[in-house]
Amino acid sequence: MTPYPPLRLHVPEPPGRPGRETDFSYLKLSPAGAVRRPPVDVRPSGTEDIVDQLVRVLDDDGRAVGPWDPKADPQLLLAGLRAMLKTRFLDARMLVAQRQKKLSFYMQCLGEEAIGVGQALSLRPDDMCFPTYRQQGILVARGYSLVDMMCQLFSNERDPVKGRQLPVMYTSRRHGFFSISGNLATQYIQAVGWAMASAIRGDTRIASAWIGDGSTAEADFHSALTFAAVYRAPVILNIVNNQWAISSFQGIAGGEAASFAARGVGNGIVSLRVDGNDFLAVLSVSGWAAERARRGLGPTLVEWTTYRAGAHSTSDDPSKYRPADDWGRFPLGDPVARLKKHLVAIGAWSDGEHEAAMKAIEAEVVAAQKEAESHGTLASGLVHDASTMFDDVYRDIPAHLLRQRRELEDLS
Amino acid sequence: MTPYPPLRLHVPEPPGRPGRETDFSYLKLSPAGAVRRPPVDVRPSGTEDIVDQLVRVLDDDGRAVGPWDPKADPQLLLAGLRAMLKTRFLDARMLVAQRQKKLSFYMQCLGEEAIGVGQALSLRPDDMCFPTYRQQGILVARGYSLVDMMCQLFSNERDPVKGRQLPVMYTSRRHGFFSISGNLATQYIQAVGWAMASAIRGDTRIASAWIGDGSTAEADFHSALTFAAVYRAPVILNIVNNQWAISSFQGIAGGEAASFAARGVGNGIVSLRVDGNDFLAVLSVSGWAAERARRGLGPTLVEWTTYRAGAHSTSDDPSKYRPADDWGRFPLGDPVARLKKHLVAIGAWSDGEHEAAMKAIEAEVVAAQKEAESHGTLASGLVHDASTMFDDVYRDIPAHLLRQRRELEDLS
Amino acid sequence: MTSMTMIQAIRSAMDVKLGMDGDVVVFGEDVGYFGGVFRCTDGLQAKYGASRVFDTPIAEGGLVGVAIGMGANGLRPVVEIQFADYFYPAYDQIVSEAARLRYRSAGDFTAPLTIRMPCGGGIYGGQTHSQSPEALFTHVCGLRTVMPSNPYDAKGLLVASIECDDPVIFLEPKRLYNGPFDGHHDRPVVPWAGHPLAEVPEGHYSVPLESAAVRRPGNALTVLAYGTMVWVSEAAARETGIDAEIIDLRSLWPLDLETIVRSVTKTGRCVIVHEATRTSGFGAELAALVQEHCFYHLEAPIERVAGWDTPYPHAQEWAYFPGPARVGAAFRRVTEA
Amino acid sequence: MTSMTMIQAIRSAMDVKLGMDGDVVVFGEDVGYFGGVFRCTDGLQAKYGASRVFDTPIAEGGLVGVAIGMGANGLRPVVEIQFADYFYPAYDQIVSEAARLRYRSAGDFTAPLTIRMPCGGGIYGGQTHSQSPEALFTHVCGLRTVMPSNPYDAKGLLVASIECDDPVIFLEPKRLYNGPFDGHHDRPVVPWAGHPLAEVPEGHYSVPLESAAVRRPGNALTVLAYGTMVWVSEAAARETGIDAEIIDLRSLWPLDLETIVRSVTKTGRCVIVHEATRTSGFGAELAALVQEHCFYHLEAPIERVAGWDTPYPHAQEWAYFPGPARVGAAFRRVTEA
Ligand SMILES: Cc1ncc(C[n+]2csc(CCOP(=O)(O)OP(=O)(O)O)c2C)c(N)n1
Ligand SMILES: Cc1ncc(C[n+]2csc(CCOP(=O)(O)OP(=O)(O)O)c2C)c(N)n1
Ligand SMILES: [Mg+2]
Ligand SMILES: [Mg+2]
Repeated sequence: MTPYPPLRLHVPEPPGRPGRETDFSYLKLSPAGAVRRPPVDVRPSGTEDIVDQLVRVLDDDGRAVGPWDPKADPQLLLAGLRAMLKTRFLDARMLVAQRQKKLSFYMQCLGEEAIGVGQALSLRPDDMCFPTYRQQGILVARGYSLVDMMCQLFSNERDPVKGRQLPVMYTSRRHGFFSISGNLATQYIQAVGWAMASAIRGDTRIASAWIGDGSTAEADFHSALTFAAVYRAPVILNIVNNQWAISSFQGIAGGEAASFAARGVGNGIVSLRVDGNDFLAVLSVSGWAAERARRGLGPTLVEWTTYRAGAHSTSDDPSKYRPADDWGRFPLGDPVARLKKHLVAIGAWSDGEHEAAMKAIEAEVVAAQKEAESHGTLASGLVHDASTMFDDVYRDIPAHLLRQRRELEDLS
Repeated sequence: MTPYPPLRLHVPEPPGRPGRETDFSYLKLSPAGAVRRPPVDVRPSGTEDIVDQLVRVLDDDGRAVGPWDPKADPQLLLAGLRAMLKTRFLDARMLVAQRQKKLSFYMQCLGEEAIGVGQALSLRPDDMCFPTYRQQGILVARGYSLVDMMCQLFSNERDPVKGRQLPVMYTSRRHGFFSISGNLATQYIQAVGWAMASAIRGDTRIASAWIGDGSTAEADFHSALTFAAVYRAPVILNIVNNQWAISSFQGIAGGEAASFAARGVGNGIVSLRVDGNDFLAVLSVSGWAAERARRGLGPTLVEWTTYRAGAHSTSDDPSKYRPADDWGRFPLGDPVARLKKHLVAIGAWSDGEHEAAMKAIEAEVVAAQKEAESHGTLASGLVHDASTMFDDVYRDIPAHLLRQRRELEDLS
Repeated sequence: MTSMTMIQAIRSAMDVKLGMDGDVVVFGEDVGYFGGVFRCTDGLQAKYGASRVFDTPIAEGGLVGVAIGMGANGLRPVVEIQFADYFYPAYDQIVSEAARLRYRSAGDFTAPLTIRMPCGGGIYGGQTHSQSPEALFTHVCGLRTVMPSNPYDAKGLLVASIECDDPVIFLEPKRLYNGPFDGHHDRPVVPWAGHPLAEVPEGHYSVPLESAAVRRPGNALTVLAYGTMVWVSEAAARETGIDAEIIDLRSLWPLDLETIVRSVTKTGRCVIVHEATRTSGFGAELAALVQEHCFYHLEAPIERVAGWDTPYPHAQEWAYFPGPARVGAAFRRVTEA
Repeated sequence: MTSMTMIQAIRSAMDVKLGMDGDVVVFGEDVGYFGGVFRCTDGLQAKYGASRVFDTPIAEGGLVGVAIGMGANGLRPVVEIQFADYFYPAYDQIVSEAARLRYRSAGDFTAPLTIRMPCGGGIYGGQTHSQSPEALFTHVCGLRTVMPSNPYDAKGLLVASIECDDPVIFLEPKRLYNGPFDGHHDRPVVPWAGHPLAEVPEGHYSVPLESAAVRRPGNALTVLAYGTMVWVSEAAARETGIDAEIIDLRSLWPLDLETIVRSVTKTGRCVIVHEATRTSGFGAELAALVQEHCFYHLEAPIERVAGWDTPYPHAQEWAYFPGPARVGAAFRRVTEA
């Protein structure tokens, strides 16, 4: 027999580590405007040839170019810019508040704001989003009260989820924002089920599903793709590829040999890879995917290329596993700066207006925080009464939980 | 807003039902010899363009044509033919024995024999197979004792798994045949782990993983593709697409919008779709995939197109959900007849020799059955002693199981 | 009133609910066109159409996951796991999602789904077609776990489960599908036809959750059982002549503790019978509760008769199955103690 | 001897085994380059290379699945589930495969793997970073379930688990990682340094599985506890002045029943303490066993102090956590009964 050399295990390594600058050439980029725009009724296999390209609209000069230009109303773009800024201010303030122990934990979406905000603005208000913990932009864009958000974060006595969940695990049915789970990926298949229910009931509402690059390795990702393809569910399957999953580079999730968008094509789902830091591309592709879903043309999978600019959470220290200045060198830049540049370039915005908007938004966030804190923080101990702990396990409290509640009450 | 019509749920329907002949045009066929043969070190994306074609070697006249012709030694082909025949006789006899209640249950692989047998003959004897319940051909091809197989089937006192498993749930480490689980798909990811271990230890043995079309929807299929791609595991990922999963057509598993082979490409795995009833194609593609694995070039996924000619199991009645004569109309024919035709065409075999071989094999199977039955059958009650039930739960029997064993013994 | 097998009763429950409530949908592996490997959904797709009754991919996690999403969108899904032995891939969706959704969203979202699964042994199914995983659900707060022992209860409890706003795990002892099996596997099969508990109304009715039934009143000891073991316990009482009070729990959790306490307080003795493996089985919880609530009335240790702590073996099925002999021996020990 | 935290002790166990046995491999989410979110594998990849210590995709089912395949190919994998709350996607591989492989193949194949997972609350982790799922493992025959309460045991038990040929679930009470937490969350944090049980040999040693430890001898009642609850029980004994005999089970299943029975036979009273939800928790099995084996010695009902039957709430963490006050109250009830 032929002598074969011993086998060896391949373990993917990121293209940068502390002390070794990231080589971002692994990110296959396409020039703005270069990727064709298929018709909305494209067949499942019809995006096979473009799935590894990168849909982009904004060029380096902030101009919107090519077939994916959404030709959006500048007012809509300004709404997007404001929502992104508000999200960013919220994140910044809450990071500080966490350090002050007013909340136990926080997760920011710095650098990824365009994606949640842009998609929210492309959907109808009653379409249902099944987000992860990094889509606070959806809530902000849909006008959810900042005070309510912060009450959740502070786990205080006005926390809409009664202190039961970690900070950032929002829920708001009224804002089409599904209750966030601490377990990764579970909501991805639920979104497909929600969308199937729309189809079963003859409704016109669609669902938007969210997952991170790292979490695509979970089982529910596969279930979601399978069920969405089989039943042609009216759902947008978003993958936010921010290059990292805590300390693990996207190669560990399987991003080395094929793009995540390619997973969709492999399951017979129309799929695109898109510049997630390009607000116009987000609007455009989200709108296209929503139209497909609403016309009964089935699911669309979108891999949004972006970068997790901050730490994974307040419990994380990314300088342990990647170069400190990585975001600054990320080729797709900052989504806020890029949209601002575009708005200025088309004459819809100016540095002065931007400055003023920042100030106004900051003041709004500060005011909201003040109000929220007046209802307590985890540190202050002003939280929902312990006896509420026994509510909502079931619709009605069963006998054994009444007994346990009594036991707790007797104790104090 | 645009008025959208109500959404509707798409539920895939098979192209044939009882009383309505199957339209097999959904099976995309390629002519024999038409698909190119990439070099073994093809890059992960290098089979994208051919993944929906069908690799075939044998043409309608039984000639081997095209780049995938394995140019196999006729002796090897004859060994394959004999193993297929033996498998078929075994199945036929055991179906009858099941009806006689000598075994509780049986699953045949009628129509799919070429795949297990062909792959087994392409591997080294110490490569490890992680089969499903329809790869008995591997054991037969590797020379596992028919008597031992039948003792397992009869759950008798010589059953190598001590009566603990349903019939057909064989195991033989010595024959590179992993213990079959009743839970679908679980072994697929284990095969990848086994292969990773080979790479970690610097071994040269590879793994062969098996799954049915229906079971690809399970989580473990996704895990297997992810881990195999990420660590470039030396494994062959076989999907046996026999068009049915009990009563569910392969469209219900997601075979409508994309081939199962396409799943591999979507995960960055070199993938092919192959005529599984063409023994020469099986040999050739299996050998190619094994060579890739052993050279450290990573995993290969192969979708074998075939047809489940019989019932799912002895508990099933397919006339309830598909046309009764479906197999007769299946365009890829009978693997045994096709290989025989080829052997006759190349002058390596004759009708007379075939007849004689059939007789000899039948006699061998009958003799084995006689011997196996002499060790008992489930019906005869000659099974492993009940007290052995407590062995092998742990390496050593812990105190609580000793107590339980005593309790059982005291009872009788 | 018609005589129904348990399969027919279960089908009838879904039929009634599909007919009454446009939000009820039924799906699972092979449940659509074919009507399920145990035929529990036979004819329902033809009657209600493929968008209300349909086949799914073989992905237990996936089908429970979509059911949760559907529940959040106003439907009331009834899903089938083909065998209880195959629910494990769905465990994360069941525990982390279905059971927690109402709580973690403080009622903002709920998932009223019913998960049916055939369970239990006695059909030569081997270790992957015989399991009784109820304890893996009773430990999970937010879930309801139900197991009927006869056609009347099966229909009534299934209707109640579908109507319940909490997620319900509905376990169907498959050995009872076609008759009230009492563990005497070597005797002729007894069909449901003619049995009073097989007299099932065709229309709508329900059996309340959290209510146990005293199947056989008695004074010598209390037997806590459910599913097939109710019939085995009755056989054991008959054969030992011991005047057992047999309680069919029906709802495992939340539990009708009152009925249990009342009985044990009276008899002072208790045997718990289940087919699941013994250690950390639901019998452990029952034993713990009984000794907590009836300590001063107990005259003998509570005994558990259960499946051995091994996988369910195929060829040794009847040495594994807790049949009337084993149950009867426990009756004797406990009454003689 | 060095003073080690529980994290260091756990790391040291893996270090020793990786060094001694070329078949040992360590992997999981973030365990490679970064060294684990709790730093338990910090430095091991640098020392042993990326093919022995590596990061995996976020797929708990996948990583346990590959571990089983590796085990079948002669390796001895030690895998980390990042939080015990996330083992559910791996449950099928754990139950249907790891636990059953030896049995179903009659010893032809085995999977000697160790699955480490941080468990328990007390760190404001909310409902998905606080769970104690031990009962979901103790019900599964074929598995061993272990939970240490201090650095010395953590290392010794982890070494024993890695060397064990059965699959072992190794639960690490994360609130003990950095100090012997006794439930007084409002008092200053106590570090491990200086504690006798933090004196840990640097080299190889093991603590036998299936052996409990009597942490505090006493005569008034027997306390069965494990993990963090051992420290809480000691605080309760101190604060109530009740002469409790506290048994640290260490191995939950298979169990050192002898030590338990000896103690309860002596004291006649028993309190079981765990952090997991009460219903069908492991305490139920302990209560059932104790009353089975010590019935005639019991002078009071066995009590269970446990997590309430709700998800672990974030803001009400300390009302949920079974702290010294609740445990002490049970001591009083049981000794006064
Ligand atoms: C089932 C499960 N496994 C592990 C975790 C722990 N965990 C939380 S976030 C995270 C990384 C997720 O990465 P990615 O999906 O890329 O999302 P990102 O944080 O980058 O937005 C991990 C491993 C979890 N929450 N749930
Ligand atoms: C986890 C799990 N779910 C369901 C089943 C029941 N079941 C046994 S075989 C089968 C169909 C499998 O179809 P496929 O994978 O196409 O294999 P084939 O039988 O066609 O060879 C099903 C649903 C099972 N054994 N395990
Ligand atoms: Mg990420
Ligand atoms: Mg099939």
